Amino acid sequence: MTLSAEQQIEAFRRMWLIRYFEEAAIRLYGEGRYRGSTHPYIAQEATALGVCAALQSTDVVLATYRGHGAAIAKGADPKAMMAELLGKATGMCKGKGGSMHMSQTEVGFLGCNAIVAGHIAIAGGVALAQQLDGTGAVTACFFGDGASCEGVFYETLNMATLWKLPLLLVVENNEYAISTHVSDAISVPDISMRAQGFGLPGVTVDGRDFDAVYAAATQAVARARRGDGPTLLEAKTVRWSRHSAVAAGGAGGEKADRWKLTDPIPRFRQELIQRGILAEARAAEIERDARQVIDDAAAYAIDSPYPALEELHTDIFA
Amino acid sequence: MTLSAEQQIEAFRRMWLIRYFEEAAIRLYGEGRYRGSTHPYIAQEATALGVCAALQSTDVVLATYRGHGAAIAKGADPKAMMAELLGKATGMCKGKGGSMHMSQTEVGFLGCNAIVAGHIAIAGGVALAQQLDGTGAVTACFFGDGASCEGVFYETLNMATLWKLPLLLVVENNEYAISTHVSDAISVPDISMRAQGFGLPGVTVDGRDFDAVYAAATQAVARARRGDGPTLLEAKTVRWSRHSAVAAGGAGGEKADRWKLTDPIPRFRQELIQRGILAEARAAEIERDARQVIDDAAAYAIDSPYPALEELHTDIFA
Amino acid sequence: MRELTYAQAINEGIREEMRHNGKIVVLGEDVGKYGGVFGVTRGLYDEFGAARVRDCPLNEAAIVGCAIGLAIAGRPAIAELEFMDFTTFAMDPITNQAPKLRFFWGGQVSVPLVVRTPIAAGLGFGTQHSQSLEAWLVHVPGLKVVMPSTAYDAKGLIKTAIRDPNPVVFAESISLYSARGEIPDEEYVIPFGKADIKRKGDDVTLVALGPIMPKALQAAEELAQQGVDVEVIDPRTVAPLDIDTIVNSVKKTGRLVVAHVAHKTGGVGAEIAQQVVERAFDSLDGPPVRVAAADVPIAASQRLEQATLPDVAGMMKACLSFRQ
Amino acid sequence: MRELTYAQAINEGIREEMRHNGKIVVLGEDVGKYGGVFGVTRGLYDEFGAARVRDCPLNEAAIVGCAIGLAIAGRPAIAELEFMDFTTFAMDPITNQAPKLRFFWGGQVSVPLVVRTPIAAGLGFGTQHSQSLEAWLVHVPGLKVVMPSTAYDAKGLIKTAIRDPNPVVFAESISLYSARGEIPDEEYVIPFGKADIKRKGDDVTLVALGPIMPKALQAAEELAQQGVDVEVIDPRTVAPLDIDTIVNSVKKTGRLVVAHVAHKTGGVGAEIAQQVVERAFDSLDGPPVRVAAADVPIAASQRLEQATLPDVAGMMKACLSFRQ
Ligand SMILES: Cc1ncc(C[n+]2csc(CCOP(=O)(O)OP(=O)(O)O)c2C)c(N)n1
Ligand SMILES: Cc1ncc(C[n+]2csc(CCOP(=O)(O)OP(=O)(O)O)c2C)c(N)n1
Ligand SMILES: [Mg+2]
Ligand SMILES: [Mg+2]
Repeated sequence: MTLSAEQQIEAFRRMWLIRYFEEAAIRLYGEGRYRGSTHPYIAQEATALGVCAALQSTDVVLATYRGHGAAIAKGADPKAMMAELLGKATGMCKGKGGSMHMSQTEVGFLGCNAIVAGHIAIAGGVALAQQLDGTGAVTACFFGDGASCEGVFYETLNMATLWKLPLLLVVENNEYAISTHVSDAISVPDISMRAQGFGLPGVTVDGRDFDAVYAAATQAVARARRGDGPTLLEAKTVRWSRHSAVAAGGAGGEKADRWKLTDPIPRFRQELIQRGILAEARAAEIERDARQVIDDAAAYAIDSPYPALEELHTDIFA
Repeated sequence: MTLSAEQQIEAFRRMWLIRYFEEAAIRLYGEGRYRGSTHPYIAQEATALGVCAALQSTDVVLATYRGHGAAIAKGADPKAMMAELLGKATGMCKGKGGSMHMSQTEVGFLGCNAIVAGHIAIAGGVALAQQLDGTGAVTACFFGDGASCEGVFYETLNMATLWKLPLLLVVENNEYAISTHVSDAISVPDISMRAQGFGLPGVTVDGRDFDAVYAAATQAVARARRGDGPTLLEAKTVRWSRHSAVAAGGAGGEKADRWKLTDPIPRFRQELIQRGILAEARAAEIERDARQVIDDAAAYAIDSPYPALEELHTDIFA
Repeated sequence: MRELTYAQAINEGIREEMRHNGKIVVLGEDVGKYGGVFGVTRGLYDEFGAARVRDCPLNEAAIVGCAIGLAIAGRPAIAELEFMDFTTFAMDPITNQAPKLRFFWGGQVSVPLVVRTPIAAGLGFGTQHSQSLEAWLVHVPGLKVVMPSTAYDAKGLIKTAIRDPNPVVFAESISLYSARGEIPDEEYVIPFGKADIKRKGDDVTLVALGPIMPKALQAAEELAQQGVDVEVIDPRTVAPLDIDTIVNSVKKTGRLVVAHVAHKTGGVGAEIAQQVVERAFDSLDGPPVRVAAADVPIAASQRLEQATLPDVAGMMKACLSFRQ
Repeated sequence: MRELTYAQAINEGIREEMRHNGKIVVLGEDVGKYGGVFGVTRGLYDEFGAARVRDCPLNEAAIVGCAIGLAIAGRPAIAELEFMDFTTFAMDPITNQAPKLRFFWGGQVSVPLVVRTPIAAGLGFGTQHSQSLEAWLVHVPGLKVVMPSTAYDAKGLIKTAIRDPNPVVFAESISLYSARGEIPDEEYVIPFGKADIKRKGDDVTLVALGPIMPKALQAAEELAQQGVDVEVIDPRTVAPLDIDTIVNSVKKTGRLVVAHVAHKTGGVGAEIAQQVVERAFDSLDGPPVRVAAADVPIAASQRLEQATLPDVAGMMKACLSFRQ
């Protein structure tokens, strides 16, 4: 399966949306427009887009607190996201979730989760429902190298393989869990190797290479739809300078901007131009438009009202 | 390293101690002499003995609620065990622990645990202490096929490998977790395969074959003492008829007595006789003596007093 | 009317709901072919098949997590944990996920989840298999917590739990599994948040939770012979709690005793007592009294276990402590 | 005397104990080179090295389990969980293992374990990063639970926690980490089970736990201007709880308010109130009042979060609710 030119351009556009969304999120945090924290997806854009490009709109995605990228990649609305970030009533979760709990179920984005690995077994359950419903839909679950150390990941790996669930376990290895380097946390060089002990395919790709991610995800999705079960897909990348707006994390000093050397967006841009899919001018226009969408979203979010106090007592019980 | 004749005979003797201990435990339960439950180690004796024969007295063992075998193999006192079973003041834990919580730290038996897999990370910590103390001692942790599904097992596998802990993770695959057959619970044919994803050696042996277990354990112990880290050692066996005195578990019908076909004790007996280590008469005498030790232990336990009510408030805080 | 055991009543309730709603999935350790370690799911596997009655590997966190996934994807899920003590392995899904997802996603999903798990107190299973942990759960907004004490209630409440689009922890009692009760032939449900007055009385209000109910009723009978008329209230659901029924009773009796098998300190008894004190302070003849497990780990040895757990004598003494 | 922040005070306490006792090991996520997500273990790695200050993989269950193993093998262990909400991942080791091992093994081991973990309430981190879960822990016999509210207390109490041969959960407060306090130059420890009267007063007893203390003192100051003299008591350890100091105060004031950032229902407030009611019923002018987080999940949005959490006005109102 190959992507149409249009689809590739849309992926490129969404990469910029993510990048500008995250830059705005950092800026707005600096301005004191919301509290808590935010975990930028900067430098990892190609992974979310590569995976989501392999999915249908009826497929489902779950992600972590570093999940703004997955949300946009799956088609979530940046305005509703930005308002959510600022805790506004117009947010996709009415301001209740904030940065770490974005969700837009109508586009198949079953949300971010602030508990590391807390969503992995849930993703397994969503995939089980898909299997039982027989719709052919699949679930992709994003999580980090750190999350891959939590036991529930292995529990899910075992159950998903045993039950042949239509599940993509996408581990985004950005080398760090806050300050802890993968080499200090994980007993094997590639996280995809974990699959060897569980009897499912484990694949490592360059997470900054859209095409590589897309190709691997397409294979994994096909396998899942065929009923052959899950795939563990490791996307290697380099984390952006900091863990979050609050915590610096370990990639300080010279390492801080290492991600820039392999920034996935210029790389994808170059690819598309070389492929003749995109002209320089159009690329610049897309970038500008994306920035405008995010600027508008930020203005919209800033202008939006805070939730009414009655909202405290809604959405607890159905 | 080979075992002396004396050591092999002692292993043989302890197998009988375990067998008779467990038969007595079942009988005493049937007589209503204690409540709760008991989980017989019958049919698995060669595993505990094979591993413990490879250990020194300064090494440490942790086990599950199905841990009477490991206790006796490590040298715990059957009298104090039997009294513990019956909840008596003379029990090794003063009657507070019962069947699922036996422990005798002075022989390096750091106890049974009633929470499946609850002791695995604890064993990792004991091994870490051994490493830090630099005494060269090692830790062996026994657990079941079912326990190998709990996430904390994988967490420990990763940490132990990463830190090269002097740890033997001995998974006793007796095919069942209560009623659930391994083929319905575990995504790979051998649990030792899990090691492949974690970068430590994984070995499967016939858990009913004392020599095979001993050989594999000896290698693993040597590796651990050398500072090269943990080994995952899978001992395959066939569970005794029932999960426990309370729960039948799945091995009913024709399967119930399948373990008898491969009973490790006659097998080891035959080996020792063939090796010229043991004469028939001596073997029978050892068996008789073991039975006597257990009968005496049962009588002792029955005659022992229950703990005083003041014991409720002791041993909570040091 | 027929007589069923408490275990059979739960079984029948689940079965009826699974017949009504083909989406429902049961999952847990040993719940399928074997029918559950205590037989509560017996026969469901045969009737509904392996897809809907799923034997799981031994991993509580993933079982409950997976059940949440099913639930938010539109499939009501009933997960079993074999002892309440093992909720410790699933506290993230039970407390950080199930009761919060709907809220932090602004109402975009509902979570029709039931976590069934039995309390084992008093059976000699020892320290790690004897805890009644409802106090942890009532402290978590968004969770409902049910503690049925009779076969009749168990059936009506499990059906309500399964139909509830919200997460419910259904705390059964091993000591009650074989207790028999009359079950109507026709279908019925019991609403959450409605206490049941198990025995009417005028002198003392005795609130008893789940497994201790038979002993509470026994204490009340014995006290009746001594001329003390005890009103025994079964909240049935501790979240939501029908505090009105309890307060109304205390306004009549002036005296409150709360009994549970959970440890005293930090138990639900304190919560119920304080809510009553807040609303009926002037009606109280004296301080509410708690009858609960001593604040020590629960030993396996029968003698120690019995001394740790609340008993009939303890409840009687508490009810009499108000008399001058 | 020097001024240190609450975080620095804890750091100094750990450091001093690690110097005294070469066996002590610190472990957790990011506690080593990085010095902890909130900087509490800063510098320990440099002083004591990677063997004793261990960066762990991201797995709370194994971290606490491993710490227990160290402890029973004779090495006092200090494990960190980055937010108190993550105790959910380590509930088996924290509640089923650490506080029970010594008991069910009949005293054969001791468990010198400290689990350090901070409460995040009020910082906008959202539903899964804002819980204060001490109520779960006080319900578990065998656990000690500490909630320091000042730099001085934090240092004295962490040292006691580390020296204690028993498991201790040490609940810090992120909102207090940068609060400064005077710290004596000479070494000191603060015993467990001794409340501290943070402000003397005659009219109302206000018991405040951990992170809410600064607001409680502010409420007391504002009330003083209105002529209401509030006695503010800091239990410092909620298990063991110094109920005597609280009861003595209530005997003087006749009025009790308990304040905590944890949710109201099932919170420690109910336990403290009920213990006071049990012992000082006749001294009370009216029912004890609880000031706590509303029983709803804690939203990220600042406006909602503020409305959920207890504040100065709420404590003032509670203290005034007794006046006719
Ligand atoms: C259960 C749990 N433990 C710890 C944390 C604190 N924490 C938040 S993010 C993080 C690091 C996660 O690293 P990784 O999984 O690699 O994801 P990344 O942040 O790199 O995307 C930690 C430790 C948490 N939120 N949940
Ligand atoms: C955490 C936890 N979950 C469930 C149980 C109930 N349980 C006790 S034994 C057992 C089966 C364990 O099987 P396995 O690990 O294979 O050990 P075996 O009993 O076969 O020795 C189960 C599910 C428990 N004690 N602890
Ligand atoms: Mg990472
Ligand atoms: Mg087994």
